Amino acid sequence: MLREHLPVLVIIIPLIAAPLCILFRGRDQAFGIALLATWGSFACSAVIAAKVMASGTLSYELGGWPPPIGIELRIDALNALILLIVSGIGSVVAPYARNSLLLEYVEDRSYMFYCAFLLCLCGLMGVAVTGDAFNLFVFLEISSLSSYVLIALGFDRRALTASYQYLIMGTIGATFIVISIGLLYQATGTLNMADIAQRLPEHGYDRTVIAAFAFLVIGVALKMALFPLHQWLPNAYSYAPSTVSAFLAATATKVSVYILLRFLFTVFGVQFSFDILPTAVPLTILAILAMFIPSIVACFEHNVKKVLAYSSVAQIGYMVLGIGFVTMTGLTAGILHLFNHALMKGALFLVLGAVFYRIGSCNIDRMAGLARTMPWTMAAFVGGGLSLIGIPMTAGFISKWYLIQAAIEKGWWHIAVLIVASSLIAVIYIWRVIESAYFREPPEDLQNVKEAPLSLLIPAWILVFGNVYFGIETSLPVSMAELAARSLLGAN
Amino acid sequence: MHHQIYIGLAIILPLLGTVMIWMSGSRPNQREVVTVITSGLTFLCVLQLLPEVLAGHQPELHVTELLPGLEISFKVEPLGMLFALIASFLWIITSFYAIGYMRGHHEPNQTRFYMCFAIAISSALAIAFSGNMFTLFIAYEVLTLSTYPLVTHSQTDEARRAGRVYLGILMSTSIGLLMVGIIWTWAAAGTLDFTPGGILKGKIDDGLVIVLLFLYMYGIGKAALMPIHRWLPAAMVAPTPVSALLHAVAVVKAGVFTVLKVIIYIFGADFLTETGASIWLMYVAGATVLLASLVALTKDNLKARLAYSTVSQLAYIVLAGALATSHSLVGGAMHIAMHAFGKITLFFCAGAIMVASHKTEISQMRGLGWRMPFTFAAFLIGALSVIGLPPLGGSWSKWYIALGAADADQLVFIAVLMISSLLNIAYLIPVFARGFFGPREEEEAQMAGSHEDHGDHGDHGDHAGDHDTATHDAHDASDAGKRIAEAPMLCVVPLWITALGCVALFVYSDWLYAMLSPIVK
Amino acid sequence: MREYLILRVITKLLFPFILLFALYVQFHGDFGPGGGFQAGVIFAASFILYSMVFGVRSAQHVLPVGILRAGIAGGLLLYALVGVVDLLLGANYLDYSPMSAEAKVGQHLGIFLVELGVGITVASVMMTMFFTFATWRED
Amino acid sequence: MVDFFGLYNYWIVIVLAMAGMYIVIARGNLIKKLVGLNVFQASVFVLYISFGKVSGGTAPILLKGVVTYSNPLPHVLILTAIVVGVATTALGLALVVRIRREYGTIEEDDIHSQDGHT
Repeated sequence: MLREHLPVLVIIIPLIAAPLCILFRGRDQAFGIALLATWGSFACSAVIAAKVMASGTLSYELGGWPPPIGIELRIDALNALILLIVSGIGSVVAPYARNSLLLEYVEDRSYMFYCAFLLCLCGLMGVAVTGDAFNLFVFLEISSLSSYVLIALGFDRRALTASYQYLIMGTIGATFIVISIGLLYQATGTLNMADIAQRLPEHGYDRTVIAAFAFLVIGVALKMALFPLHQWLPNAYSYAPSTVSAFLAATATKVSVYILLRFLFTVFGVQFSFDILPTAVPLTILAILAMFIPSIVACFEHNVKKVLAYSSVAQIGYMVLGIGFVTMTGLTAGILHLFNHALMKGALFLVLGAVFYRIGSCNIDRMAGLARTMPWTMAAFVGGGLSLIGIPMTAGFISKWYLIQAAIEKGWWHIAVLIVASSLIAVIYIWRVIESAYFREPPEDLQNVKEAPLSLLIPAWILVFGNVYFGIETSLPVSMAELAARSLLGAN
Repeated sequence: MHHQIYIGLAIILPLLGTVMIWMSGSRPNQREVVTVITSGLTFLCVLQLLPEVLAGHQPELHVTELLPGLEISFKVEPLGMLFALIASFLWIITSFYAIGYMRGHHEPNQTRFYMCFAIAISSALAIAFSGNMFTLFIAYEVLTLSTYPLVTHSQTDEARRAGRVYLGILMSTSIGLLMVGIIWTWAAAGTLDFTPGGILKGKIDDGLVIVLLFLYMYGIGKAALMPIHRWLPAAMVAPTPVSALLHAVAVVKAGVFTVLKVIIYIFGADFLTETGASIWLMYVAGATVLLASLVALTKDNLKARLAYSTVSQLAYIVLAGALATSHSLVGGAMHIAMHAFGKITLFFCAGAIMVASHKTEISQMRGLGWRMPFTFAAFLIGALSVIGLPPLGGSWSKWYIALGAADADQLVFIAVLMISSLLNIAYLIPVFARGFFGPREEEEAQMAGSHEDHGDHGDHGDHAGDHDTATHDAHDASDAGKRIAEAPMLCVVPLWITALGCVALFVYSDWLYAMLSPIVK
Repeated sequence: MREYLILRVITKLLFPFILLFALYVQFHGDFGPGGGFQAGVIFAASFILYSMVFGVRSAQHVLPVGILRAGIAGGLLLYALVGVVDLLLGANYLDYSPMSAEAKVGQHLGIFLVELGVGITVASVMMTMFFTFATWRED
Repeated sequence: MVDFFGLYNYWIVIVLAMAGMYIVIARGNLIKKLVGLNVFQASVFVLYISFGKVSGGTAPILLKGVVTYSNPLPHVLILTAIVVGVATTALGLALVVRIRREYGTIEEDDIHSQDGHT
């Protein structure tokens, strides 16, 4: 009976669980609720994905009001994939959080952490399911606000300034998005995204629409940390607790990329976005800069978390590059990388959480010789790192393969070479860590570090396993990404 | 059907061995027994495939399909069979040698050493058997990664620096050039399967063939074409068994093996000669042959000299591939085998000398031959084989490559081959000569004892730092007197086996030729 | 502020009326201007005014942190659960029609409950925010 | 000219938005930044309400004899946006309070110089 309500269930499960965490304040109760909620919404997402793949787009009328009057939840292959990513990472991170230092740090208020976590999850999932432009903004802000809170939980006082900076930048981005949605509403008189898409060509592409487009792209670029609007991200991810970094790095920017995809391709339409306006050129240039400059910065960082944070900015570049090709293969590559990057960055940040748990630092010099004392942890790091570099048989390879293929299809040789060159930079910054952990002597005081507890290792290894599994058995993400790309390109 | 099992077993057995080695990490004897047994079983598996290949069959094994048209599959053809036989056979020998060497040298982290060694062999076999370029590429990367811990084995700063060069060059060329080439090939031809006659003919502009060939040849960094050869001398910081098996056989041969595979099965020899795209490669390879030999002359460190010799010998095979005539290709393939046996012997000798007398510089080896006659005799055999003198294996492969050059009307390369043989003599024979014909140890001890005398020892002068060690060793030597002080049996026996292998390869080369000839049909 | 007699008296006088107005805005929201957001803020304003004049401590006597926290969660939960009830009744999420025999009455009931939830949450959040900032100690 | 001033509310929006952005960028004081952010958001509220207005329409409440109503939807939307804005401001202020406790200052330059030295 509940099957047809699945689109709404994925968001109301965390939405209901969040206040429940506050009502049942015990640490264990809150943990149990969060666990059930994340796993529940993951199960829903899986069923939704199966349904979408089998029978096409799902539509759900909230409150029984048909669109465009009511809010419509609309799930196609792209949405389903984003749902899978967000809820999947959430399900892995929720049990991880229980034993991480984070909860010891917030002590008896751990239920607050779970509440913010669930709200963030709810917001991100909401963005992914809604078919209404303004509703999308509201969900985006729910997730952003709760992520500011989560980041500010970091142990370092710099987490506070990082969170503040993120708040300012994120709010400006969100406000730009609202302006854009307002202008679109002014132009078309509707907020339903499918409806806007239908009415825009009739309305004509006047200055209002162009302004809306500009505001939207800038706003989303801020939210997804597209170079050079990425300044908030490195600090935010490196000073946030590892649990939070893992969750946000794997999901938050992905959802923003989804918004970009949805608006560029579905709402504004391929013709307007890429034929009438020359969007692809600046996007491609920024993407390439993003692939290089943050990567190079990452090579000189000593805090491994910061290395990964800069690497995240670089990886956003890959996704945007895929989008900038505006071809079937390019979009597939971008969407695939969305999925694969969530897996690898999630895994790496979880590993760093385990490292921090034992040695209280993520400094590359403090991690020297760690492979001897924490072999499983560092093996997981190697697994995630190889995927990040794009070694064959890992998920990262598949997305790079598609990306390069897309470049070659377009005949952009230089870009194919650049993609490869930038993954070589990834080799450098990942290898610095591996070399330190495997081929150096540990510092005096860290000779007798114990292996991280299983409760931290298992979630990290699940994601590492995911990296390998989806590097070999690629049919699920590839077919979903292809379906999504086709519907994005065919929607105009 | 059961041949597929042997393909899988040959690749998986070393990996299982890795796990077993890891589990028996705290019991050295058990660990080494496991290594030896695994290597033996692996060789048997490879051997099981030989009759099939000789009968003209090509057993295949399909594992999984990553993306449509992009699968992991294995196919045994003569070239791969040869490479697999060499790698797995020499692994047995090297295992014994490594036990003697590592124990004699009291190396730390031996478990990691044996584990990585087994993984490296597994990936070398996977390279040998790979049925398409994609599978080969994966195995190629695994080989790079698994040998890195072996290069940095000593964990000193120097080793780490060398490891960085090693990994940097191999990874950046393979990801930066080879992968682009592979993807391009895939985009153009729609397949990556190794197909006799090539897959690119008619699929790609003639003018672009040069670019693609460039991507492949410099993408395969393991072939050590100049100027990307730097990793090979850098890798010499590794323990000698590693240099012997991996950096004279498995890794570098994987490189040139890939070169041959690409030329024969991706481009197609005819296609290359038609378009003339490989002419630049001939000149680059020829230049590498000569330049590397010249550099080898200047090296006083024995392993460094051998490394540059390897660079030069690898370029022979690349040259053979670039000539792309049927004689040269068979000659190139044979050279894989010939050089493998010759060079591993030389490295074994270098290691034996190091274990027995702690000497690494050629200038210190004066008169050492009297103390280690077996080692030095084997060294001579290996050296002559590398130089290419009958009755040793190396002569045949050079002969065929020269024939190939004649076929292709590129007579200048016959000259290159001859000059390089002379250079080989110039840098290899003095090592042997110094061992026997230099002054005896007592004299050396006296000479070393008086410091001012070092200047006239020729190439000794530029190693100022060696004076003290030389003095020290010389005193040890005078204590030991004239007695024979060979390396452990486990070191000496393997190097004689490989030295005899050089002779055997001369005698049985017609068999080798018969096995390899299908690749050019 | 103990000495400002006029403020104290006026505050006491105004207090019930503000509350009443808040309730009016709350429950008349489905006919005229108003609704949970506005009502919640007005409701909270009355307590904020009270605590500004009489001190946060005395305001917190009436509304301790625990109650406010329960209010935040409870309001949201009320809102969400109304939707779940609709689901269980076989309609779409937040489709109130089946909540009563007659669709129109059902719609009324649903919006009433949802707005109540919103009002409780907003009021609690506003007061919590004020109390938190007002009682923040530098330490 | 009439067109120019006839759209005065949009000019107000632009001025507010620019002023707000300028404050956010130019001021180093964390509280002032938040104030700037609020001004910036306020401009959006005005924008929404502006285009909700239908000329000649009254407030969107059902009354006998009135045909033209202003569009109520932007009002509802902007109410939500205001709530989001309030939440953002509250969170921002809470962060500032904690930053002051940790650093003893709310000036951006001082905070940077402190982090630079620690």
